[in-house]
Amino acid sequence: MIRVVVTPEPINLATELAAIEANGAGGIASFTGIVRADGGVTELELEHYPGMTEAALTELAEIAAERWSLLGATIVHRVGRMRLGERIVFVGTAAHHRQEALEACAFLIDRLKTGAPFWKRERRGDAAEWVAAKESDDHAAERWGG
Amino acid sequence: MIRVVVTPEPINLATELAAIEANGAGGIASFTGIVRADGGVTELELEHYPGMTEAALTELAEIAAERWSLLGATIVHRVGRMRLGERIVFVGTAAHHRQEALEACAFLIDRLKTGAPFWKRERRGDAAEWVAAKESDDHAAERWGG
Amino acid sequence: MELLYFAWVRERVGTGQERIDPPEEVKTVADLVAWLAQRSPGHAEAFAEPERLRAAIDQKFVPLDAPLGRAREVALFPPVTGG
Amino acid sequence: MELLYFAWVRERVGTGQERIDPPEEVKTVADLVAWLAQRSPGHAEAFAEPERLRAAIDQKFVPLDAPLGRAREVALFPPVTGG
Repeated sequence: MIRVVVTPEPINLATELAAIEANGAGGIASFTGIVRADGGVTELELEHYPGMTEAALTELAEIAAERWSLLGATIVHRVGRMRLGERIVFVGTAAHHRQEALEACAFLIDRLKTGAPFWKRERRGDAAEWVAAKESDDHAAERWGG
Repeated sequence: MIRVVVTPEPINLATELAAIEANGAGGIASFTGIVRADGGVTELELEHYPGMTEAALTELAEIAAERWSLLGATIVHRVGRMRLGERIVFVGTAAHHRQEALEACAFLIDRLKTGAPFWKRERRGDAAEWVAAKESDDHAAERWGG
Repeated sequence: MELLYFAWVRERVGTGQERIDPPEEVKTVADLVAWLAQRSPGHAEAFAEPERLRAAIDQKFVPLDAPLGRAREVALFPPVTGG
Repeated sequence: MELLYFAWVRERVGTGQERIDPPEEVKTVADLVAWLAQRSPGHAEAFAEPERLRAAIDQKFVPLDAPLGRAREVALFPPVTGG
Protein backbone atom coordinates (compact mmCIF):
# COMPACT_ATOMS: atom_id res chain seq x y z
CA MET A 1 0.00 0.00 0.00
CA ILE A 2 1.34 3.37 -1.00
CA ARG A 3 0.97 6.36 1.30
CA VAL A 4 2.16 9.84 0.26
CA VAL A 5 1.64 12.87 2.49
CA VAL A 6 2.84 16.47 2.03
CA THR A 7 1.98 18.47 5.11
CA PRO A 8 2.79 21.63 7.08
CA GLU A 9 2.19 19.67 10.31
CA PRO A 10 4.94 17.92 12.31
CA ILE A 11 5.54 14.33 11.20
CA ASN A 12 4.26 11.78 13.72
CA LEU A 13 6.72 8.90 13.62
CA ALA A 14 4.67 6.48 15.72
CA THR A 15 1.65 6.94 13.44
CA GLU A 16 3.71 6.46 10.28
CA LEU A 17 5.49 3.38 11.55
CA ALA A 18 2.25 1.81 12.70
CA ALA A 19 0.83 2.44 9.20
CA ILE A 20 3.80 0.89 7.43
CA GLU A 21 3.82 -2.09 9.80
CA ALA A 22 0.13 -2.66 9.07
CA ASN A 23 1.15 -4.01 5.65
CA GLY A 24 2.04 -7.33 7.31
CA ALA A 25 5.66 -7.44 6.13
CA GLY A 26 8.61 -9.26 7.71
CA GLY A 27 10.94 -6.28 7.33
CA ILE A 28 10.42 -2.54 7.70
CA ALA A 29 13.12 -0.03 6.77
CA SER A 30 12.83 3.67 7.40
CA PHE A 31 14.73 6.89 6.95
CA THR A 32 14.00 10.15 8.76
CA GLY A 33 15.63 13.45 7.83
CA ILE A 34 15.92 16.05 10.57
CA VAL A 35 16.73 19.79 10.58
CA ARG A 36 20.35 20.23 11.62
CA ALA A 37 22.19 23.31 12.90
CA ASP A 38 24.44 23.21 9.80
CA GLY A 39 26.66 26.28 9.82
CA GLY A 40 24.45 28.19 12.22
CA VAL A 41 21.05 27.35 10.70
CA THR A 42 18.25 28.33 13.06
CA GLU A 43 15.22 27.45 10.95
CA LEU A 44 14.38 25.72 7.68
CA GLU A 45 11.66 26.58 5.20
CA LEU A 46 10.37 24.19 2.56
CA GLU A 47 8.52 25.40 -0.52
CA HIS A 48 6.91 22.95 -2.94
CA TYR A 49 4.77 22.68 -6.06
CA PRO A 50 1.33 21.57 -4.85
CA GLY A 51 -0.14 18.85 -7.01
CA MET A 52 3.07 18.01 -8.81
CA THR A 53 4.79 17.13 -5.53
CA GLU A 54 2.22 14.51 -4.58
CA ALA A 55 2.23 13.09 -8.12
CA ALA A 56 6.04 12.88 -8.26
CA LEU A 57 6.26 11.19 -4.84
CA THR A 58 3.49 8.73 -5.70
CA GLU A 59 5.26 7.81 -8.93
CA LEU A 60 8.54 7.26 -7.05
CA ALA A 61 6.78 5.05 -4.51
CA GLU A 62 5.14 3.04 -7.29
CA ILE A 63 8.48 2.51 -9.04
CA ALA A 64 10.05 1.29 -5.79
CA ALA A 65 7.08 -0.92 -4.94
CA GLU A 66 7.36 -2.72 -8.26
CA ARG A 67 11.16 -2.93 -8.40
CA TRP A 68 11.50 -4.41 -4.88
CA SER A 69 8.13 -6.23 -4.58
CA LEU A 70 7.17 -4.02 -1.63
CA LEU A 71 4.12 -4.66 0.50
CA GLY A 72 4.07 -0.99 1.47
CA ALA A 73 5.83 2.32 0.83
CA THR A 74 5.28 5.56 2.72
CA ILE A 75 6.67 9.00 1.95
CA VAL A 76 5.82 11.89 4.26
CA HIS A 77 7.39 15.27 3.53
CA ARG A 78 6.89 18.34 5.63
CA VAL A 79 6.58 21.80 4.05
CA GLY A 80 6.61 25.32 5.48
CA ARG A 81 8.77 26.41 8.41
CA MET A 82 10.61 23.96 10.64
CA ARG A 83 12.79 24.38 13.70
CA LEU A 84 16.03 22.60 14.55
CA GLY A 85 15.46 18.97 15.49
CA GLU A 86 12.13 18.73 13.66
CA ARG A 87 11.53 16.05 11.04
CA ILE A 88 11.65 17.09 7.39
CA VAL A 89 10.97 13.78 5.72
CA PHE A 90 10.05 10.20 6.56
CA VAL A 91 10.41 7.29 4.16
CA GLY A 92 9.23 3.81 5.15
CA THR A 93 9.25 0.56 3.19
CA ALA A 94 7.75 -2.84 3.98
CA ALA A 95 8.89 -6.06 2.32
CA HIS A 96 9.08 -9.79 2.92
CA HIS A 97 12.88 -9.60 3.20
CA ARG A 98 15.23 -7.07 4.75
CA GLN A 99 17.36 -6.47 1.66
CA GLU A 100 14.37 -5.35 -0.39
CA ALA A 101 13.09 -3.04 2.33
CA LEU A 102 16.52 -1.48 2.92
CA GLU A 103 17.37 -0.98 -0.74
CA ALA A 104 13.98 0.48 -1.61
CA CYS A 105 14.26 2.87 1.33
CA ALA A 106 17.69 4.11 0.14
CA PHE A 107 16.34 4.44 -3.41
CA LEU A 108 13.35 6.51 -2.31
CA ILE A 109 15.31 9.03 -0.27
CA ASP A 110 18.00 9.36 -2.96
CA ARG A 111 15.48 9.87 -5.75
CA LEU A 112 13.23 12.13 -3.70
CA LYS A 113 16.14 14.56 -3.30
CA THR A 114 16.45 15.15 -7.03
CA GLY A 115 13.07 14.07 -8.40
CA ALA A 116 10.42 15.94 -6.42
CA PRO A 117 9.70 19.69 -6.55
CA PHE A 118 10.82 20.93 -3.14
CA TRP A 119 13.03 23.92 -2.41
CA LYS A 120 14.80 24.51 0.89
CA ARG A 121 15.58 27.88 2.41
CA GLU A 122 17.84 28.06 5.42
CA ARG A 123 17.39 30.80 7.99
CA ARG A 124 20.21 32.01 10.15
CA GLY A 125 18.68 34.56 12.48
CA ASP A 126 17.28 37.26 10.15
CA ALA A 127 19.13 36.09 7.03
CA ALA A 128 17.50 33.59 4.64
CA GLU A 129 19.23 31.75 1.84
CA TRP A 130 17.99 29.25 -0.76
CA VAL A 131 19.94 26.01 -0.55
CA ALA A 132 21.93 25.12 -3.67
CA ALA A 133 21.44 21.65 -5.20
CA LYS A 134 24.31 19.26 -4.46
CA GLU A 135 26.16 17.33 -7.13
CA SER A 136 26.54 14.46 -4.65
CA ASP A 137 22.74 14.16 -4.59
CA ASP A 138 22.67 13.85 -8.38
CA HIS A 139 25.22 11.07 -8.20
CA ALA A 140 23.32 9.28 -5.44
CA ALA A 141 20.12 9.43 -7.50
CA GLU A 142 21.86 8.23 -10.65
CA ARG A 143 23.34 5.12 -9.07
CA TRP A 144 19.88 3.52 -9.20
CA GLY A 145 19.80 3.69 -13.02
CA GLY A 146 16.54 4.00 -14.93
CA MET B 1 25.75 6.88 21.71
CA ILE B 2 25.45 3.10 21.66
CA ARG B 3 22.37 1.40 23.04
CA VAL B 4 22.07 -2.39 23.16
CA VAL B 5 19.07 -4.12 24.69
CA VAL B 6 18.18 -7.83 24.82
CA THR B 7 14.74 -8.21 26.31
CA PRO B 8 11.75 -10.55 26.66
CA GLU B 9 9.46 -7.50 26.53
CA PRO B 10 7.79 -6.15 23.34
CA ILE B 11 9.93 -3.58 21.51
CA ASN B 12 8.53 -0.05 21.80
CA LEU B 13 9.29 1.65 18.50
CA ALA B 14 8.34 5.17 19.57
CA THR B 15 10.69 4.94 22.57
CA GLU B 16 13.55 3.58 20.47
CA LEU B 17 13.15 6.17 17.72
CA ALA B 18 13.00 9.00 20.23
CA ALA B 19 16.21 7.69 21.81
CA ILE B 20 18.05 7.44 18.49
CA GLU B 21 16.79 10.90 17.42
CA ALA B 22 18.12 12.35 20.67
CA ASN B 23 21.63 11.98 19.24
CA GLY B 24 21.09 15.21 17.26
CA ALA B 25 21.75 13.70 13.83
CA GLY B 26 20.49 14.88 10.46
CA GLY B 27 19.60 11.38 9.31
CA ILE B 28 18.11 8.37 11.09
CA ALA B 29 17.83 4.97 9.44
CA SER B 30 16.06 2.03 11.00
CA PHE B 31 15.19 -1.57 10.34
CA THR B 32 12.53 -3.57 12.15
CA GLY B 33 12.13 -7.32 11.79
CA ILE B 34 8.68 -8.75 12.42
CA VAL B 35 7.38 -12.30 12.98
CA ARG B 36 5.79 -13.51 9.74
CA ALA B 37 3.36 -16.36 9.08
CA ASP B 38 6.03 -18.09 6.94
CA GLY B 39 4.75 -21.51 5.95
CA GLY B 40 2.15 -21.61 8.68
CA VAL B 41 4.28 -20.29 11.57
CA THR B 42 2.07 -19.42 14.54
CA GLU B 43 4.71 -18.39 17.07
CA LEU B 44 8.43 -17.73 17.24
CA GLU B 45 10.83 -18.46 20.09
CA LEU B 46 14.24 -16.86 20.47
CA GLU B 47 16.96 -18.40 22.62
CA HIS B 48 20.22 -16.56 23.27
CA TYR B 49 23.50 -16.70 25.17
CA PRO B 50 23.13 -14.19 28.00
CA GLY B 51 26.24 -12.09 28.42
CA MET B 52 27.82 -13.03 25.13
CA THR B 53 24.81 -11.68 23.20
CA GLU B 54 25.09 -8.21 24.68
CA ALA B 55 28.87 -8.20 24.20
CA ALA B 56 28.60 -9.30 20.54
CA LEU B 57 25.92 -6.68 19.75
CA THR B 58 27.87 -3.94 21.49
CA GLU B 59 30.98 -4.82 19.51
CA LEU B 60 29.00 -4.76 16.24
CA ALA B 61 27.54 -1.35 17.12
CA GLU B 62 31.01 -0.03 17.95
CA ILE B 63 32.41 -1.26 14.62
CA ALA B 64 29.56 0.43 12.74
CA ALA B 65 29.85 3.64 14.75
CA GLU B 66 33.49 3.96 13.85
CA ARG B 67 33.24 2.88 10.21
CA TRP B 68 30.37 5.28 9.39
CA SER B 69 31.08 8.07 11.92
CA LEU B 70 27.74 7.48 13.60
CA LEU B 71 26.32 9.79 16.24
CA GLY B 72 24.24 6.91 17.57
CA ALA B 73 23.53 3.22 17.08
CA THR B 74 20.77 1.20 18.73
CA ILE B 75 20.20 -2.56 18.62
CA VAL B 76 17.20 -4.00 20.44
CA HIS B 77 16.60 -7.73 20.14
CA ARG B 78 13.68 -9.52 21.67
CA VAL B 79 14.07 -13.01 23.18
CA GLY B 80 11.58 -15.60 24.38
CA ARG B 81 8.22 -16.25 22.75
CA MET B 82 6.70 -13.91 20.16
CA ARG B 83 3.42 -13.96 18.28
CA LEU B 84 2.82 -13.16 14.61
CA GLY B 85 3.20 -9.45 13.87
CA GLU B 86 5.39 -8.79 16.91
CA ARG B 87 8.80 -7.14 16.52
CA ILE B 88 11.87 -9.39 16.78
CA VAL B 89 14.59 -6.83 16.27
CA PHE B 90 15.08 -3.08 15.89
CA VAL B 91 18.24 -1.49 14.52
CA GLY B 92 18.59 2.29 14.43
CA THR B 93 21.48 4.46 13.27
CA ALA B 94 22.03 8.21 13.50
CA ALA B 95 24.48 10.11 11.30
CA HIS B 96 25.08 13.52 9.81
CA HIS B 97 24.32 12.22 6.31
CA ARG B 98 21.73 9.76 5.03
CA GLN B 99 24.18 7.48 3.21
CA GLU B 100 26.10 6.74 6.39
CA ALA B 101 22.97 6.07 8.41
CA LEU B 102 21.49 3.78 5.74
CA GLU B 103 24.65 1.79 5.11
CA ALA B 104 25.40 1.33 8.79
CA CYS B 105 21.84 0.13 9.38
CA ALA B 106 22.11 -2.47 6.59
CA PHE B 107 25.51 -3.56 7.95
CA LEU B 108 24.18 -4.02 11.47
CA ILE B 109 21.20 -6.16 10.53
CA ASP B 110 23.30 -8.26 8.12
CA ARG B 111 26.04 -8.87 10.68
CA LEU B 112 23.66 -9.40 13.57
CA LYS B 113 22.14 -12.36 11.69
CA THR B 114 25.42 -14.28 11.61
CA GLY B 115 27.46 -12.69 14.39
CA ALA B 116 25.33 -12.79 17.53
CA PRO B 117 24.33 -15.89 19.52
CA PHE B 118 20.58 -16.14 18.89
CA TRP B 119 18.64 -19.24 17.88
CA LYS B 120 15.15 -19.19 16.44
CA ARG B 121 12.53 -21.87 16.88
CA GLU B 122 9.37 -21.72 14.82
CA ARG B 123 6.13 -23.08 16.23
CA ARG B 124 3.34 -24.32 14.00
CA GLY B 125 0.54 -25.22 16.33
CA ASP B 126 2.00 -27.94 18.59
CA ALA B 127 5.09 -28.61 16.44
CA ALA B 128 8.34 -26.74 17.10
CA GLU B 129 11.36 -26.65 14.81
CA TRP B 130 14.75 -25.00 15.09
CA VAL B 131 15.39 -22.68 12.14
CA ALA B 132 18.38 -23.63 9.97
CA ALA B 133 20.99 -20.98 9.23
CA LYS B 134 20.73 -19.54 5.70
CA GLU B 135 23.63 -19.40 3.28
CA SER B 136 22.18 -16.15 1.91
CA ASP B 137 22.68 -14.61 5.36
CA ASP B 138 26.35 -15.63 5.33
CA HIS B 139 26.79 -13.95 1.95
CA ALA B 140 25.00 -10.81 3.10
CA ALA B 141 27.27 -10.60 6.15
CA GLU B 142 30.40 -11.22 4.10
CA ARG B 143 29.76 -8.41 1.61
CA TRP B 144 30.82 -5.92 4.29
CA GLY B 145 34.35 -7.36 4.43
CA GLY B 146 36.44 -7.20 7.59
CA MET C 1 -0.75 29.58 -20.57
CA GLU C 2 -0.43 29.45 -16.80
CA LEU C 3 3.09 30.15 -15.50
CA LEU C 4 4.26 29.13 -12.04
CA TYR C 5 7.47 30.28 -10.35
CA PHE C 6 9.11 28.78 -7.28
CA ALA C 7 11.88 29.63 -4.80
CA TRP C 8 14.20 32.45 -5.89
CA VAL C 9 12.62 32.57 -9.35
CA ARG C 10 9.31 33.50 -7.71
CA GLU C 11 11.02 36.07 -5.50
CA ARG C 12 12.83 37.78 -8.37
CA VAL C 13 9.83 37.86 -10.68
CA GLY C 14 7.77 39.20 -7.78
CA THR C 15 4.88 36.74 -8.16
CA GLY C 16 4.37 33.00 -8.03
CA GLN C 17 1.86 32.80 -10.83
CA GLU C 18 0.87 34.67 -14.00
CA ARG C 19 -1.18 34.01 -17.08
CA ILE C 20 0.57 34.82 -20.36
CA ASP C 21 0.02 34.39 -24.06
CA PRO C 22 3.43 34.07 -25.74
CA PRO C 23 3.83 34.81 -29.47
CA GLU C 24 4.02 31.96 -31.98
CA GLU C 25 7.82 32.04 -32.33
CA VAL C 26 8.15 30.92 -28.66
CA LYS C 27 8.32 27.18 -29.30
CA THR C 28 10.43 25.69 -26.47
CA VAL C 29 10.86 26.27 -22.75
CA ALA C 30 14.18 28.01 -23.53
CA ASP C 31 12.38 30.35 -25.98
CA LEU C 32 9.84 31.09 -23.26
CA VAL C 33 12.58 31.91 -20.73
CA ALA C 34 14.26 34.31 -23.19
CA TRP C 35 10.94 35.95 -23.99
CA LEU C 36 9.93 36.27 -20.32
CA ALA C 37 13.27 37.95 -19.49
CA GLN C 38 12.05 41.01 -21.42
CA ARG C 39 8.83 41.52 -19.44
CA SER C 40 10.20 43.42 -16.42
CA PRO C 41 13.43 44.10 -14.49
CA GLY C 42 12.31 41.35 -12.07
CA HIS C 43 11.81 38.87 -14.90
CA ALA C 44 15.16 39.93 -16.38
CA GLU C 45 16.88 39.13 -13.08
CA ALA C 46 15.07 35.81 -12.64
CA PHE C 47 15.79 34.58 -16.17
CA ALA C 48 19.27 36.01 -16.78
CA GLU C 49 20.99 32.62 -16.45
CA PRO C 50 18.84 29.93 -18.07
CA GLU C 51 21.40 27.23 -17.15
CA ARG C 52 20.42 27.78 -13.50
CA LEU C 53 16.77 27.01 -14.25
CA ARG C 54 14.71 23.84 -14.37
CA ALA C 55 11.22 23.42 -15.78
CA ALA C 56 8.05 21.37 -15.69
CA ILE C 57 5.27 21.24 -18.27
CA ASP C 58 1.87 20.20 -16.95
CA GLN C 59 3.57 18.97 -13.76
CA LYS C 60 6.23 16.78 -15.45
CA PHE C 61 9.93 17.70 -15.35
CA VAL C 62 11.24 18.57 -18.84
CA PRO C 63 14.60 19.76 -20.19
CA LEU C 64 14.82 23.40 -21.27
CA ASP C 65 14.84 22.49 -24.96
CA ALA C 66 11.47 20.72 -24.62
CA PRO C 67 8.75 21.99 -26.99
CA LEU C 68 5.88 23.79 -25.27
CA GLY C 69 3.34 22.00 -27.46
CA ARG C 70 -0.14 22.38 -25.94
CA ALA C 71 1.21 23.15 -22.47
CA ARG C 72 -1.43 24.53 -20.12
CA GLU C 73 0.87 24.96 -17.09
CA VAL C 74 4.58 25.73 -17.27
CA ALA C 75 6.66 25.99 -14.09
CA LEU C 76 10.13 27.54 -13.85
CA PHE C 77 12.32 27.08 -10.80
CA PRO C 78 15.85 26.37 -9.52
CA PRO C 79 17.13 22.78 -9.17
CA VAL C 80 15.12 21.00 -6.48
CA THR C 81 16.49 20.54 -2.93
CA GLY C 82 14.01 18.44 -0.97
CA GLY C 83 14.51 15.59 1.45
CA MET D 1 35.50 -26.04 32.82
CA GLU D 2 31.96 -24.68 32.46
CA LEU D 3 30.09 -26.04 29.43
CA LEU D 4 27.04 -24.30 27.93
CA TYR D 5 24.70 -25.78 25.32
CA PHE D 6 22.10 -23.93 23.26
CA ALA D 7 19.16 -24.73 20.98
CA TRP D 8 18.98 -28.35 19.79
CA VAL D 9 22.38 -29.14 21.30
CA ARG D 10 20.92 -28.26 24.72
CA GLU D 11 17.81 -30.31 24.02
CA ARG D 12 19.70 -33.41 22.91
CA VAL D 13 22.21 -33.32 25.77
CA GLY D 14 19.31 -32.78 28.17
CA THR D 15 20.83 -29.83 30.02
CA GLY D 16 21.99 -26.32 29.18
CA GLN D 17 24.99 -26.33 31.48
CA GLU D 18 27.44 -28.72 33.05
CA ARG D 19 30.81 -28.55 34.76
CA ILE D 20 33.40 -30.98 33.40
CA ASP D 21 37.08 -31.69 33.79
CA PRO D 22 38.37 -33.14 30.49
CA PRO D 23 41.58 -35.22 30.38
CA GLU D 24 44.84 -33.67 29.22
CA GLU D 25 44.67 -35.11 25.69
CA VAL D 26 41.58 -32.96 24.99
CA LYS D 27 43.37 -29.96 23.51
CA THR D 28 40.95 -28.38 21.00
CA VAL D 29 37.21 -27.73 20.79
CA ALA D 30 36.97 -30.62 18.30
CA ASP D 31 38.72 -32.92 20.81
CA LEU D 32 36.23 -31.79 23.44
CA VAL D 33 33.26 -32.52 21.16
CA ALA D 34 34.58 -36.05 20.43
CA TRP D 35 35.19 -36.67 24.13
CA LEU D 36 31.77 -35.32 25.17
CA ALA D 37 30.05 -37.61 22.64
CA GLN D 38 30.98 -40.57 24.86
CA ARG D 39 29.34 -39.23 28.01
CA SER D 40 25.73 -40.33 27.42
CA PRO D 41 23.32 -41.29 24.63
CA GLY D 42 22.07 -37.67 24.66
CA HIS D 43 25.61 -36.34 24.29
CA ALA D 44 26.23 -38.87 21.52
CA GLU D 45 23.21 -37.59 19.62
CA ALA D 46 24.09 -33.92 20.14
CA PHE D 47 27.72 -34.32 19.07
CA ALA D 48 27.39 -36.93 16.30
CA GLU D 49 27.97 -34.42 13.49
CA PRO D 50 30.65 -31.94 14.56
CA GLU D 51 30.37 -30.09 11.22
CA ARG D 52 26.89 -28.94 12.31
CA LEU D 53 28.28 -27.33 15.49
CA ARG D 54 29.67 -23.92 16.29
CA ALA D 55 31.56 -22.88 19.42
CA ALA D 56 32.54 -20.01 21.66
CA ILE D 57 35.34 -19.87 24.22
CA ASP D 58 34.83 -17.41 27.04
CA GLN D 59 32.05 -15.77 25.01
CA LYS D 60 34.00 -15.30 21.76
CA PHE D 61 33.19 -17.29 18.62
CA VAL D 62 36.02 -19.71 17.70
CA PRO D 63 36.50 -22.34 14.98
CA LEU D 64 36.27 -25.99 16.07
CA ASP D 65 40.04 -26.45 15.73
CA ALA D 66 40.71 -23.68 18.27
CA PRO D 67 42.85 -24.74 21.26
CA LEU D 68 41.00 -24.78 24.57
CA GLY D 69 43.95 -23.13 26.33
CA ARG D 70 42.83 -21.76 29.69
CA ALA D 71 39.14 -21.68 28.73
CA ARG D 72 36.80 -21.20 31.67
CA GLU D 73 33.55 -21.28 29.67
CA VAL D 74 33.01 -23.25 26.45
CA ALA D 75 29.70 -23.05 24.59
CA LEU D 76 28.54 -25.47 21.88
CA PHE D 77 25.56 -24.71 19.66
CA PRO D 78 24.16 -24.81 16.10
CA PRO D 79 24.86 -21.95 13.65
CA VAL D 80 23.16 -18.78 14.90
CA THR D 81 19.83 -17.59 13.45
CA GLY D 82 19.00 -14.26 15.03
CA GLY D 83 17.59 -11.06 13.58
